Amino acid sequence: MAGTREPFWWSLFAAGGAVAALLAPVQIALTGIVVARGWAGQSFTYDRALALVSHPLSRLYLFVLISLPLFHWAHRFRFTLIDLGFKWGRALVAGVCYGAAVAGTILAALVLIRF
Amino acid sequence: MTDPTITLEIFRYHPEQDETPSFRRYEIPYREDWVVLDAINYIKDRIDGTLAYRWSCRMGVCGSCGMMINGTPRLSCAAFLREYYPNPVRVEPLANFPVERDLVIALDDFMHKLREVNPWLIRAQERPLSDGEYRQTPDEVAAYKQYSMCINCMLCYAACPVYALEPRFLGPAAIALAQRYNLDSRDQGRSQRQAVLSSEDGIWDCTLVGECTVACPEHVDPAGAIQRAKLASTINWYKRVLMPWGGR
Amino acid sequence: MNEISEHDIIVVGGGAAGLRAAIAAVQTDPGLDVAIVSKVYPMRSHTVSAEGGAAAVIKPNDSLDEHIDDTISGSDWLADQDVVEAFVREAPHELIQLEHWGCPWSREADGSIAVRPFGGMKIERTWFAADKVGFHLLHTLFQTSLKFETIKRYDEWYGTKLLVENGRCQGIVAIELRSGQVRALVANAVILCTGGAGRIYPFTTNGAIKTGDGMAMAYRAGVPLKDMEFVQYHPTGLPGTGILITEAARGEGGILVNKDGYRYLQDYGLGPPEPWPRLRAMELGPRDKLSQAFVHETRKGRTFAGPYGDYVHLDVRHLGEEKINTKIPFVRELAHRYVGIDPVHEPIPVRPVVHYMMGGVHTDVSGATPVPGLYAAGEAACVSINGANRLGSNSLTECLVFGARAGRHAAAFAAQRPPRDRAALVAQARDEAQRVAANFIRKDTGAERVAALRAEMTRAMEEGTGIYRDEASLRKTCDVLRALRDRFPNIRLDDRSLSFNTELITALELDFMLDVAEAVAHSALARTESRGSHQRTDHPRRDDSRFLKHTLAYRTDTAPRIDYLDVVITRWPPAERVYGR
Amino acid sequence: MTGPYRRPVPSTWWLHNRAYFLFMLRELTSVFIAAYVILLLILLYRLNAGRDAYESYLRFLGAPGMVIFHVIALAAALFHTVTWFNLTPKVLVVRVGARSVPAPIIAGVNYAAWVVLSALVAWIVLRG
Ligand SMILES: Cc1cc2nc3c(=O)[nH]c(=O)nc-3n(C[C@H](O)[C@H](O)[C@H](O)COP(=O)(O)OP(=O)(O)OC[C@H]3O[C@@H](n4cnc5c(N)ncnc54)[C@H](O)[C@@H]3O)c2cc1C
Ligand code: SF4
Ligand code: F3S
Ligand code: FES
Repeated sequence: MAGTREPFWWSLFAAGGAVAALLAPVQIALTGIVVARGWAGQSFTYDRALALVSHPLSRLYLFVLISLPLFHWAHRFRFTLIDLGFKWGRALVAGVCYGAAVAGTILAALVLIRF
Repeated sequence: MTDPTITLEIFRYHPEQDETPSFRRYEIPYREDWVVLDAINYIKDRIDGTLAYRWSCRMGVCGSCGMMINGTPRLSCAAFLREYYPNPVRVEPLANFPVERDLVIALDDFMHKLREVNPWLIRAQERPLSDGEYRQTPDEVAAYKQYSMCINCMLCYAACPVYALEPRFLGPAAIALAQRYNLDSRDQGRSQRQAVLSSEDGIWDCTLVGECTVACPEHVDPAGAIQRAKLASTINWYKRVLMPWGGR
Repeated sequence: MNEISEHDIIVVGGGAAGLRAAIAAVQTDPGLDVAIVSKVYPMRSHTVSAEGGAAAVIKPNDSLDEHIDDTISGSDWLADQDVVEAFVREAPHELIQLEHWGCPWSREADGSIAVRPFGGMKIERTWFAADKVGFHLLHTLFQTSLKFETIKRYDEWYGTKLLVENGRCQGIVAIELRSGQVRALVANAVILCTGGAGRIYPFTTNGAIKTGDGMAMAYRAGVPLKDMEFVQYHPTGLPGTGILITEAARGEGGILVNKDGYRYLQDYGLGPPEPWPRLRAMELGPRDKLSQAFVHETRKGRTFAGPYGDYVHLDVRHLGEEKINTKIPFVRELAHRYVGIDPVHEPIPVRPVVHYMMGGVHTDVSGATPVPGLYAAGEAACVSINGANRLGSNSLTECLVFGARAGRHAAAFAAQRPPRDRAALVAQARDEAQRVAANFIRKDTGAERVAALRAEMTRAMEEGTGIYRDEASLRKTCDVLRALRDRFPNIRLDDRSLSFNTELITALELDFMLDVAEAVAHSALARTESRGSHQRTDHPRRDDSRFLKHTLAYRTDTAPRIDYLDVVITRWPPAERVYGR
Repeated sequence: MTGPYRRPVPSTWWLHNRAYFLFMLRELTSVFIAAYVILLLILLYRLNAGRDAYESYLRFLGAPGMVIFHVIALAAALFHTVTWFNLTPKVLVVRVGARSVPAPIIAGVNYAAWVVLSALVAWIVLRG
C-alpha cells in the first residue's frame, strides 16, 4: 500500500522544507561564503570548529540540518521528475530519491557520532 | 471614423471532420461593455452558426462557460474584451480536458471524481425532520463556507499541470469539495472520504503549484484545501501508527 | 445504436424541482429506477442563479396563516387556496430537509436558522445562504442526489417530445448532444421540471436555457398552459445585461430613488417612507407594484436615461461595508463586475426586467397533469400558488415542495407498472428523429436565421406583453407571432453535423418558445381586466365577477383556444390588496 | 468520426507560462539546498579527519567556482524561504472564532522567527 506511506514522506518533506527555509540561507552564507572566503577571521579555525561541533547540541543541530533537507529534496525531486515526464517507474523514482536521502542521513549520523 | 473592431482567434475542432484542430479568425465590432461571451454569441448569431460552446447564466455562477482566453483559464462571461483590446483575443477550450468539439470539453472525468469523494452530508444517525435543524453557529459555517462556493467551472483543472500530466489525479475542485464536507460540523463522514483522498492519485499527487487557486473565480482556494487535507491526513496517520491502541 | 432505454420514472430537468422530484421518488420506493434527463449538467440549471432566499415559517413570531395570507394577497387572489395551504404547511419541512442534507444556511448567533425580510411578506421568513441561495440549494441537492445509486442521469440530453400513447404519457424522445443520437426514453411516469421561459423576452434575468421547452412539450401533448399572461418583472435588474440584483438588497434595507434622489414609491400607494425598513411597504412591496411604479416614473420623466433605456437607483450605501459583505456579497460582486461600480460607495443603476413565469403546465395539487403519467413541478408548472404575482422567495420553496409531491405521486403511479406499448413508442421516436433530420439537419433550403427570428419574437413580446398592455398592442403581437410561426419552417442552419450541434438546439428552443409566446399573448389578450402583473391600460380594474378564474390555453393548429377554470377559494375571500400601511 | 481530441502535453510545459516556470524554479531550489548540505557533511567529515584535511577542504571551498556555487545556492535558498513562508498559511489555518488568522500575520511570524534564528546561528558561529 504505497499510498499509506505518503503521510510519512510528506511530513519529512514538510519538516525539511521548514528547516531549510529557516536555516539554509544563514548557513550557506556562513560556511559557503564567509568562512570559505576567510572573512570569518579566527572564529572558524580548526580548533574552534572542532570545539563547536563536538558539543552534543551542535551535533544534534547539524544532524537535523543535514538530514531533513535531504528528505525535502527527495520528495520534491521525485515529483519534479514525474512532472518532467519520467512516467516510467514511479516506484523506482521514489525508491532512488528517498533511498539517497536515507543514505545521506546514515552518513551524517556516522560522521557526527565520531566527534 | 469607422467603428472599432476586434479580432477573435477561435479554436475549432470537429470530431466528424477534423483530425487536428485549427484556429479561425473572426473580426467583429468592438464594444467596451462586452465580455468575451458576448463576442462569441455575436459570432454564433451573425457569422458562423457552427461554433459550439457552452453557456447559460452569463453572470458567473452556472460554471459552464470556462475557456482559455489568451492562455489563461477564465469564465468567458466575466472576461471583458476591454482587457485585451486592441489586441486579438485567442479563445481555446479549457486546457487539460479532451475536446468534444470547438470550445466544448468533456466533463465525464470530473463528474466521476466528484461522485468518488462522497460529496454529501454523512451521518451515523439521521436526525428526524421533526426535531428541526442542526444547530450550527456562524463560526461553524465559516469553517467550511469558502469550500462550498465551488461552481464546478473546471478552471482549476485547466490551470493545474499535475492534472495535465496525470489525468487520474483527483484534482483541486473534487478535493476542495471533500474538505467542504469534512469541515462541516454536521458531518461525520471524514473516514469514508479518507480512502479516496489519500489514495495513490488523491491529495498526495498535488505538488502545490498553486495555480488552481489563482484561476478560481470563486476564491475557493483549492490549493489551501488540499494542503490542509494533507496535514490532517498526516496527523491521523501518526496517530494511527504511534497510538494503534487509541482507536480513532 | 440503442433506440430505446427504459426506466420507471423520467424526470426532465435537473434544477431544484427536478432533483427534488428524483430524490423523493427513490425515497418513496427505493426499488424504482429513476432517470434525470437534462439539457445541461444539473448544477448548471438556472436555479443556480437565484440569490435572495426561500420562504418558510420557522420563527415563533410567525404562523402558517400569515404566510398563506401574504401569498394569497400577493397573488391578487388568483392562487388556489387549498394549494397554498399545502404549500405553506410543507415548506418548513422541505427547508429543514435541505438543512439536513448540508445546505449552508446563514445562522443566528445561537446556531439556529436566520431569516430575512422579503417583498410582500409581513413577517421575516426568508431563509438564506448569504445571497447565493439558489446556488447552494442546487449544489446541495445535486450532490445529495449522487448518493442514490438508483438515480441515473442523462446529462446534456435534450428532450424534444413527450411520448403519449393510449392517452398515457410513457416517456420522452431526447437527443444526446454529444452524439446527436435520438432515443426513446421510456417510463411509466414523466415529471417535467424544465423551468421557466424568460427567454421569450429580450431583457431578462433568465439564463440562456430558460426557453420553456417543457411547457411547450406538454402543450403539444394536449395539456393546457395555465395563467400564462402573468409574467413577473423584477424591479431591480442591471440595465443592459438584465442580471438580477436580488430583492434581498432591499430586504436588508436598500432603497429605490429616482433621478431627484426621491423615494418615488411613496407616490404609488406603497406607504410613507418612514419608518424604514418596514415590512410590506415601500421597497418591500410586491414586485408587480414596484415595476409598475417605475413605468409611471419614466412617463413623468423622473428616471435617468442611459444607453440601455431608463433606470433608477438602488441605494445600499447606508448599510455599510460590513453588512454588504456578509449579507449581500454577490450583489457587490455583480455590480462591480458588470456595471463597474462599488455599491459601498455608489448607488446601483436598476430597471425592471422579465424574471419569472407565474403560469405554466396545468397541474393539480400533487403535480399531476390531465394526461395520466405526466407530472410537472417547479417554474415549468402552474399548481397555482403564485396566481397573478409571485412573492419573492416562494418559488425556490415551491420547487422543493411540489418537486417532492410530484416525485412521490409519480412513484406511486409508476409502481403499478402499467403496460407499455414498446413498439409504438419506438415508432414515435423514429418519426421524431425523422422530423428533426428533415426539418433541420438534412435541410439545405431556407433563408431564415435562428437568431434573427428569435430577435423579432422577443421584440414583439416586449412591445405587446410588457408591464402594461392593451388590446391593440396585444393583437399586433399575436399577429407577429403567427407570422413568425409561418416563417419558421423556412429556417436554415449553418451546422448540419451530429456532435454537439448547438445551433440545432437553439432552433428547437425557438420552435418551443414560439408556442409559449403565443400562449402568453393570447391569454393576455383574452383577459380584459387588470390583476397583479397583468395590467391592461384599456381595462384598468380587477374584475372578479368575470375573471376570478385561471386561464387555460390549449394548442390548436391556429391560434390557441382559451378556456377558464374557477379559482379555489376557501377561507380568504377576495379583497383589496393593501400595502404600505 | 475521430472522437474527442486530446491535446498533447509537451515536456517543456513549464517553460510556456511564467507561473509554471517560477514553480519549477521553486522545486529546483531543493537541489541546491541538498547539494549544500552534502558539502557541509563533507566539511564535517574532513573536520573529523584532522587539521590538514580540514584546511585543504576550506581552500577547496574558497575557490571561485565553489563560491559562485554558494552564491547561487544562497539565492535559491532565499527564494525557497520566501515561497515557503508565503505558502505556510495555506497549510496551517489557525482559527480564532469566526475568522482565520490572516495569512500575512502567519507569514509575518515566520519571517520574524527566521530573522531571530539566523542572527542566533551567526552569532554562535562567529562570536569566537
Ligand atoms: C436570477 C434569478 C434569481 C432568482 N431568485 C430567486 C429567489 O431568491 N428566491 C426564489 O424563491 N426564487 C428565485 N428565482 C426563481 C427561481 O430560481 C426559479 O423559479 C427556480 O429556480 C426554477 O427552478 P426549476 O427547477 O423549476 O428550473 P431550472 O432550475 O430552470 O431548471 C430547469 C431544468 O430543466 C432542464 N431542461 C429544460 N429544458 C429541457 C429539455 N428540453 N430537455 C432536457 N432538459 C431540459 C434544464 O437543463 C434544467 O436542468 C430566481 C430566478 C432568477 C432567474
Ligand atoms: S474550485 Fe474554483 S476553479 Fe475549481 S471548479 Fe471550483 S469554482 Fe471552479
Ligand atoms: S494547481 Fe495543481 S498541483 Fe496542487 S496546488 Fe493546485 S492542485
Ligand atoms: S455563463 Fe454561467 S458562468 Fe459564465
